[in-house]
Amino acid sequence: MIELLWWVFAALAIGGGIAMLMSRTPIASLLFLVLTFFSLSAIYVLLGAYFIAALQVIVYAGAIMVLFLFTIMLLNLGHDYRNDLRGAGWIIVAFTTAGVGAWAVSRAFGVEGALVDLGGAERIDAAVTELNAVGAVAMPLFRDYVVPFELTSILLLVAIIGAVLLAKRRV
Amino acid sequence: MLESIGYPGWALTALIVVPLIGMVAVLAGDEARAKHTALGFTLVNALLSLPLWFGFNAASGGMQFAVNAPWIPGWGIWYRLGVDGISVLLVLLLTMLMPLAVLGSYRYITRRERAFYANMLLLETGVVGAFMALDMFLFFVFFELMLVPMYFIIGIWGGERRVYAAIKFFLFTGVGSLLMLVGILYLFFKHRALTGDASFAYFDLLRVPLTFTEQYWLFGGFALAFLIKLPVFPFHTWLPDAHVEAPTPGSVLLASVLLKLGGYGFLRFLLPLFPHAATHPTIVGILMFLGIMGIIYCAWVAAVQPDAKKLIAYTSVSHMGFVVLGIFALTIQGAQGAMIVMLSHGLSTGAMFLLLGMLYERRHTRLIADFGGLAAVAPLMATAFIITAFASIGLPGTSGFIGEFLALLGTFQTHPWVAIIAATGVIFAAYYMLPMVQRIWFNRLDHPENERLPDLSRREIAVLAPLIAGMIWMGVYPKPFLDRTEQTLVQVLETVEIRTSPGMAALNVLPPAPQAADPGAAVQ
Amino acid sequence: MITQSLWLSAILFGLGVAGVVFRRNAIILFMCIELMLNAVNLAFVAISRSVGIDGQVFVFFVMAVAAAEAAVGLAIVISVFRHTESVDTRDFNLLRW
Amino acid sequence: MNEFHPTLLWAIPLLPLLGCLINMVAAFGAPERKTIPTLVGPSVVGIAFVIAVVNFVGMLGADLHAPVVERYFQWIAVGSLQIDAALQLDQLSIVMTLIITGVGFLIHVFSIGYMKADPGYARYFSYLNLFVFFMLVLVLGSSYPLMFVGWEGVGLCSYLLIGFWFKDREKADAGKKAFIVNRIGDVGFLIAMFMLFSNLGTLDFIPIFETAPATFAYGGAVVTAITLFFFIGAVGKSAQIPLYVWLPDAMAGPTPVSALIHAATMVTAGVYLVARSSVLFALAPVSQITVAGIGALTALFAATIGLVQTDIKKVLAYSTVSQLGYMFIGVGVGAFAAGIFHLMTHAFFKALLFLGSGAVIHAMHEALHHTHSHADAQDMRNMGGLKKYMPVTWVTMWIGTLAIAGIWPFAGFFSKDEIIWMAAAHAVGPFETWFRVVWVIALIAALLTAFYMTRLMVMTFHGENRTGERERGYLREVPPVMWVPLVVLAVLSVVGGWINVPEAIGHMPILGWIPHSEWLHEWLHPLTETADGIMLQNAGELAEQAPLGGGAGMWAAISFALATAVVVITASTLGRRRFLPADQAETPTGFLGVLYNKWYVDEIYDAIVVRPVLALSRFFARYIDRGVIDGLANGAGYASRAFGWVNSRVQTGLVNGYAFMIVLGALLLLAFMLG
Repeated sequence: MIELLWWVFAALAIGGGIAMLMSRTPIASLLFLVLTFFSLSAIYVLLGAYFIAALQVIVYAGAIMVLFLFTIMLLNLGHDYRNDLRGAGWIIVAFTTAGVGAWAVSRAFGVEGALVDLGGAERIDAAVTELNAVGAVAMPLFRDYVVPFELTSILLLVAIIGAVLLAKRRV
Repeated sequence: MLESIGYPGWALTALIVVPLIGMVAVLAGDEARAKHTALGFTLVNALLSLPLWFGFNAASGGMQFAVNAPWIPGWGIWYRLGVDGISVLLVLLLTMLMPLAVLGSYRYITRRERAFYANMLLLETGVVGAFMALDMFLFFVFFELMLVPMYFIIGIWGGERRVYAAIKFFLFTGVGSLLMLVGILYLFFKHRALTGDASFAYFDLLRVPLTFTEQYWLFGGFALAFLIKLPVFPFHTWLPDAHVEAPTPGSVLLASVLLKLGGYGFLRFLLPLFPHAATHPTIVGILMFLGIMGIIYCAWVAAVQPDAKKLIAYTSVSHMGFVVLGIFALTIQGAQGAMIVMLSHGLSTGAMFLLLGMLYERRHTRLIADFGGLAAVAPLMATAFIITAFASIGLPGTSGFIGEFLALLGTFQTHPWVAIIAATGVIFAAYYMLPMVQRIWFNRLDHPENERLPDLSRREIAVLAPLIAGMIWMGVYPKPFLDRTEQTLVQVLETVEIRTSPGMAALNVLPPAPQAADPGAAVQ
Repeated sequence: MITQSLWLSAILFGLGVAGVVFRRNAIILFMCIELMLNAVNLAFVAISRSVGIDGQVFVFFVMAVAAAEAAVGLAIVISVFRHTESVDTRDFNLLRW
Repeated sequence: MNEFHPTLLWAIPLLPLLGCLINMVAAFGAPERKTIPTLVGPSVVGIAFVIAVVNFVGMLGADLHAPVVERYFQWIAVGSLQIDAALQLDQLSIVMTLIITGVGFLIHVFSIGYMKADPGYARYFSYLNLFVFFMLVLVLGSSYPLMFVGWEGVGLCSYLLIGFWFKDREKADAGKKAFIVNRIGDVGFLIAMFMLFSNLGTLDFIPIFETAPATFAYGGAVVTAITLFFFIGAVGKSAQIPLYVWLPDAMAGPTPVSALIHAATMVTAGVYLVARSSVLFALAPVSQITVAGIGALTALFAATIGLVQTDIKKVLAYSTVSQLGYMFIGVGVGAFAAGIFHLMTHAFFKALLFLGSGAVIHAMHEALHHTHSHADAQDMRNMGGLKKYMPVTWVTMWIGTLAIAGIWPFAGFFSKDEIIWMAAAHAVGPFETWFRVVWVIALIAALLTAFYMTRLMVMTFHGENRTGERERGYLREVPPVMWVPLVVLAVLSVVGGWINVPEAIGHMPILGWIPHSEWLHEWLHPLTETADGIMLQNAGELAEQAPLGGGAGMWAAISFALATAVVVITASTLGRRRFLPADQAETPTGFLGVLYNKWYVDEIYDAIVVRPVLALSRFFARYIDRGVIDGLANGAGYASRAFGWVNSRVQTGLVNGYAFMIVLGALLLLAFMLG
């Protein structure tokens, strides 16, 4: 059952991705991307990463995509656009290259001994049952990764200031 | 007396450092006083260099006043300075000319004076350093260092096409020195491979044994740098442009001193480092041919230039042809002649550019056709010009004759036909110089704006008098000059002879270190 | 399922790459970049099934960086749009040659 | 006999140099004041002359065989090349010194009057003194390089003095031409010195002449080349074919300058050079016949041009060229003393003639100046009948004319006749026939000389005056400061030849009134004996008889008779003819036109030398230098720019392109890592 669901959502993610690439209007692209993100969120659930799945929906599909949407609307790009797809040759080249790349990357995973089961799944499931979904991520985050966490907050602060400055008409 | 104040120890360093301090002082001071500050510092440097003339031991051909201090010892790069017969007079020529060049630019330079004089002083540092450096790396640093101020002097204070000229100057000399750098590095690594010592010292690299093939390639790299610098036909075309566009003091220093680095490089590096290549008949033949072409072809080209400064620029190439002949004749007369030609050219062409600059300040034109009959209104200037012109074309009794005579005489010993052809350059010298003299100073005064041309001012007399005195001194009593260079040149020629002798043909051993007659000259 | 997820991650990443190569709309380019980031996230999550919870922590960081990147990137797009009245990369040629 | 020590030898050249410097200061300080130049200019030369006489007397009293060399300092010392600043006093240089300072002094005095009104008075004396200095260095220098100093130095002074009135373009041009043509010769001189040094290792006179006979084979290639190169120098300086063209133009200078530089002293430097190098020339018979041949050709050729010239100074200029040709015949045939003898007498009578013409021009100029006429003051067609107005000049110039025409007992008779005879006598050795031709040409040219000089006198002083009605009233004799030198020179032109009367003439009836005295020969003997010995040994004894038979005395009488006849016939025929003033006269046509235009030599040189060189220079400057060489340099610049442009196309500026590159790069890396 889980296996089947995985396949369904994987197909949806890939289909959404392709549709995003081939859509002519940015709004359509955006919506297809949201579809992909939701599908990924579902896959995260299937993989037992419940907190990440929630974040995926809230941050990506919610916040970031809305930001994109605002931008598109702000710039009034919904209509009157000019075709931005490069020629068919380029599309083929791009897909081929990307395909070769994807194949090569996944070949790397397929190498003998590249993936060793270190019992991660059991430990995660145990942590989730013990600390619930949020706590399982929060525990290492605030214990082992507290410095990067704080740096991330500074990064976000800088990004906010930068975005404001850049988007302002006159500095 | 000199020893009591430790002069030999700090003299050469002072010559390099004083202009640098002067540069800082000029930049820190205010605009109006910049020229006086610069003059002061160049005068101090001239005074500091005077003991080099009196204290120089003419009987020794080795390095004197030598200085050794580690700089980047890990790579064998030391701060090694010293002067010998090849460099001492060129250093003196520069230090003596600097105050005159600065004084000569008092009225010419009216914009951004601080920057200008700072560049001039930096240029002095670079050239003095290049003449005195005994470390190949140090030499290269100074060799390149002087390009920068010269580039700015031409590019900022030059004439209409100054940017073109400045870039052309920079690129030509840059290309040459690039190959030289490759050559220096090759020598360095070969030396390190053979001895295990990292050293850029001139006297160490001098002992690197080279196969014939290596010599030819390295000779080519070094020679190109100096042929361009000198310049020799057909690498000369940067010179007329640079001279025409450069401001007077720039032209003076360019012609008088910078070009001499070419001749200096031949004597200091090409002959001792690559004796086989430098004596190979084909290579010598090519160089001689280029020298002759420079002498005759450039004299012809000079003769039809409408621009007086360009004309003089071409005559520089013509004069430098004699330097090439003299040096590659490999006779002592030839080498001495080449030295005197360089010194004499420094004086006469320097004076010539100063005079043309004075004309330009008065009339704001360099075209010969805009003058005529000026001798009637400016007799002193005319006299100075004519004396300079005749010194330039080698009239006996002036410095030019001694140089050309010796260079040709020396060439005749080994290459009679070359000397015979080159001697016709004497005719063509008159052919380019006299018409210009006539069209500027003689004939009817037919441009009304020339009628009120002022004669030389006291400052201008002060600039020209030492130069003219120098030309006549060197022509009437050249012995002090010849004496100071003789021993070193004899040693250079002996080195070439020894190293090309059949006994030295087996090149797999380090030849003995050249004898340094002066104990201070011993390297480390 | 880990291996399949890695496969999926590679495919999604490839799609992102392809989009960056052949789309010229700056905003869509950004979306493709987001897609590539998500592909990586997926890989992290998949590997966390084998290694442990740290993979998920990394995903958290990636999301934060992606948010910052999207904010700054879109701000740049807006300011460029002001100059060129376009989000087409063909019109961003001020520094060309 | 007592030991000889030179007295104040260094002062002889240095005094004029001092005068030059004083006059130069005066010229800049107070150009309008004339006192200092008037006092200093002539007197320094005069004092130098006195010192020279003192030394001469000392030499007469001493049994001087070897030259005396005074060394002052090392001039050029490089390796084995050792050249000292040293003066050499010997029989030849003292004769030259006496001529230079003596004649020079008279000309300086004459100049006081001639240049009186010129604004460049002080400058003029400064140049003139400088010239005397260099000329003295030329003759007194003890080595070839030192001689070369004087050699080029006098060229410089000649340049400055020809172009003295530099505002006039033609005059400045003439000066330039003189210098450049001279430099062609100087190259020969230089090369000869190089060859000498290469072969003998020294450039000092004494060692050269000592070692040369042993080092060089008689008629060898090396010595022939050396002497021929020296002769090129002499040809330039002494205005022989083919380099004579500058001398007629040099008449643009002030007339006393023409007298001093372009007649009496500088132009004879070439003769001095050959005489000084007598040992070398004696070793090279090919060079000897070349010298004599060129001399003979020049003597004839210049005389033909002189026949029809109308400018008084031009006639004298061509006459000078022609007479220099005689001197070269003399030194060329090996009669070095005869060459020097003619050099000396020529200095007297040609200086006299030039100064006389200067007096005439001066008077004409004054007269024309008064009436603001623009007629040519130098054109003989505007003269005529001047003897009435300028008696002293007239008499003295006739003396000069008779001297140059070779009339007994004037100086020129003895010197010229000796040269002609020597050409005949030397018709021995390998070039016997050629020497005979030289002899014949010399005879013909002598007759032409008599003709054109008589024509000059007739046109200038005799017949009707053609100056113009109003101008005539202002014609008068020049002041004493100008005619006194003329008289002195006239006396010298008479007696100057008597110091060297050959035996053949000295014993003849009538002509023998002047006693036989071969003083100059004997005086110069120490210098010429080596050369004489070489020639005697290799070429054989001198001939006793002329090629057509007859001895020296007979041919002297014949040439005297012929010359006299030419003078008399010319004077009487031309005296009756009426000349037209210059503005009414027609220019000659036909062959006379060719002569009048100087055989078109200047035009030919212009077409085959000057213009091609200029055109080639322009071609080089415009096309080769700017085009090819600079084009290559600029081309390299353009090429690198083009290369850069091509490469810049890769930088599309499209983000996608860069992204694609990144992807490709990443793939390559991946491929590399996966192996």
